[in-house]
Amino acid sequence: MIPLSWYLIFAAILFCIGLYGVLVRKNAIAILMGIELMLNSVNINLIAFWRYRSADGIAGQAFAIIVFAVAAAEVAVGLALIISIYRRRSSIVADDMNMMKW
Amino acid sequence: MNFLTDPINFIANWLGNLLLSFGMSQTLVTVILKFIGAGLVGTFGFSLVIFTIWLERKLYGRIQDRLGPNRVGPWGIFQTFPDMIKIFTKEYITPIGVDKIVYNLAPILSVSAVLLTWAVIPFAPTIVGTDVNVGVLYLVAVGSIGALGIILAGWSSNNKYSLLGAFRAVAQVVSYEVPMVLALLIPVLLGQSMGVNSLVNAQNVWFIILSPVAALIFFTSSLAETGRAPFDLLEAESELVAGYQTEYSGLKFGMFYVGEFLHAFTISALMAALFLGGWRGPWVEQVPILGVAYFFIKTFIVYFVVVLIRISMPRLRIDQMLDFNWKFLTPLALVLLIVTAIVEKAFIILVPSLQLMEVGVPWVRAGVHLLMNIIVVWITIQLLKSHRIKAVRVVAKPRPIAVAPEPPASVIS
Amino acid sequence: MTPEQIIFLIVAVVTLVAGISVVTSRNLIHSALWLILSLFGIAVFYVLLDAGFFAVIQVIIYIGAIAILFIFAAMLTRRVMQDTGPQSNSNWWLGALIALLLLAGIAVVLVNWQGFTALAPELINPSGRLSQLGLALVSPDQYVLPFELASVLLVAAMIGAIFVAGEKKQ
Amino acid sequence: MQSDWLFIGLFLLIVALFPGAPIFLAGLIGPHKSSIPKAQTYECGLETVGETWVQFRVQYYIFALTFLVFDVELVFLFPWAVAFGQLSMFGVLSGVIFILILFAELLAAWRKGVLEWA
Repeated sequence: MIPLSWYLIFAAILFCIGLYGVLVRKNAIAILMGIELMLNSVNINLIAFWRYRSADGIAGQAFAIIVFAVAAAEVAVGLALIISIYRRRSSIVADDMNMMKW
Repeated sequence: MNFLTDPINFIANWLGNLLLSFGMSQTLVTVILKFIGAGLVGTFGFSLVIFTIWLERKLYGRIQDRLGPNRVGPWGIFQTFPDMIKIFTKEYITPIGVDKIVYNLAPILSVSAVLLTWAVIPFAPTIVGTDVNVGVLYLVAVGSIGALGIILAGWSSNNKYSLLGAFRAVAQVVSYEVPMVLALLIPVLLGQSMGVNSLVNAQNVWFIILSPVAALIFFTSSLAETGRAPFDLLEAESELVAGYQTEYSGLKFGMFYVGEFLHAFTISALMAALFLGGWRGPWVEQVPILGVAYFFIKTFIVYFVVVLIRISMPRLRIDQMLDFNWKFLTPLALVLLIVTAIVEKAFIILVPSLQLMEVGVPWVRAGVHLLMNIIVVWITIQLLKSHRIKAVRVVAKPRPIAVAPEPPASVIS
Repeated sequence: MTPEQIIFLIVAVVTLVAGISVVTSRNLIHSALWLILSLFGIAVFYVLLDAGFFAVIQVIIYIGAIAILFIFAAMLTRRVMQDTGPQSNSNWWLGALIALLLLAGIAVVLVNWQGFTALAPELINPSGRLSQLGLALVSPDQYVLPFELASVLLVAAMIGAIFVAGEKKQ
Repeated sequence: MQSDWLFIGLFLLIVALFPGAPIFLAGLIGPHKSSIPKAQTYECGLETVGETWVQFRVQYYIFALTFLVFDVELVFLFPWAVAFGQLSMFGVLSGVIFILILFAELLAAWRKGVLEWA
């Protein structure tokens, strides 16, 4: 049997890897990939807590489904924004996206 | 359980008991049995290709008034073996600039994605790889892995034609997945289960009778997923050389070929299992092994239709293909899903008050569903007719084809 | 070590290595491929957690749709196959430090929690799970509102994304 | 339940081996006579010009996007369909409303001209 702690630690490490990607990568698409990793680690936590804490309920699964929907919406809009910015500025380096500074 | 009626489970039981008597643990025995079962299903699926390639070439030949393969063995039935040996000894040509790992991974992925489907196909009531309770969604998931194989092949080849072909292929495969999933929802709704074997069990009346439109939508869209004629514009020779497989040679190319043929057979098997009642037929309860025969008869009938369509249809253009999907199949499938849901619910409410005989209930249900399907089809045809007249008018507008250029004004004056 | 634990450890290592490759790989397409491997590992975890439905929708949504969207976007925004130059900020060590500190913080909080090493209870009626989820998603006193709102959200996202990404017609 | 997935896991290994092993073996058996002209990118005899990674139409992305949204919503309908026999009238209707939203989405995309290829 696998204790709950294994899943939680795994999800924490994955979340931190994703966070590192978000903070460090220059490319905007790579930043979105980091966000995907973070969302997935959250989902693992949701399902793991459902399984270990309230296996007769359904709340954890319903939450996870909503996270799936939000992740899909986020990716769709995020990538569309990146493509649109690329078309105007020919760059997807996040540091260059400073139009709002002035 | 007896050897003659159900040999596979008989052998499995015997082997399991034998291994247990050797002192192995129950878990290990389960793993070994599952492993053997998986190996058998895989081998079976993979070796089916050898036969279907011959069959398809023969049919292709006969319909084009040729003989087809006829040298090796009776009716050329062993023709595939020399072909296999030949392609096995070919050289791999790896072009400059390919992404090595991805390039080699792609053909493996595209074959395994198709083979994976066979894990949930029920051959007989008791002979099934695994009846996992999300079987139908598993089929969809496996299909999306196939799309991944195509895009990897196109990207890693470092060739413009490959990449363009892969882009087209993914746009096609991905678009047609929408009506396919919608059509799959209808058997799930009618059978109220997602396991493929449970769905076959639920088909007292075949689902093709309950919902012929869903069956047709599923058939068309899964045909498009295989990427064969008339939907073969991902490898349109006249435009894209060979599409995503341009830079592949030797057995790596052969694997794409195997994947395509196997895919065509696999969708026939799925069609038989989900809509044509799978292993259902007379006396199956007493002799489960008969189910295998029924299943394969149905599968081969569907496969024959698949091959006929491939032989007789011209290729679609990409805009036609996408229009057909998004403006015809998807709305139709959505409407059909709503209609089916409402009819089914109404039937569930009304059944107790109808006071039918126990035997009659499934047939009345089928009749009501069939009637609604026919109404949907009729409305669709009416809509299409009015649309077609508009389209004809647009096309028929007189257009100047070759008008002589007017002389410049200066010349006249 | 039970077989389950061995499977868990192997998959965890593969997933984490893939995750690290996602955030460090130079080539954006390679990043996307590592992301696919990592997401597949997570699908295996869902199976280990008795949530087969989530395992398949993980493959369908993430690998079949989102990863392909990533690959398309990467191809639409790049003209060369290889990226030159560093792919990370100059102060990447700061990011790494923040991530490590966060990990340490989470670990401290988790270790002090008493439910940390709980084992999974027996699952009652595992096959009825799916219809229970279906009932919960559309029953008025449970999740019908989030369910419909998720649909509306996706519609809004799609129309917005199309508006943003689409080429303006002259 | 878990043993079903065990089968699929084992099947995954076998299924990767089936095409993988012959490809590997054929690589050992086949000849290795590579030369630079042979390994050129194939473009019907012409030499390649420029980068492989040409600019693509954004339309491909938009189709993939439409697919993603539809796919996510359709997947949510599967639990609803499995539970169909036990649903109340309200449950059935909220599922139907969900499908109608999907339909409206398709019409919106159609009206916006997203579904045109040209």
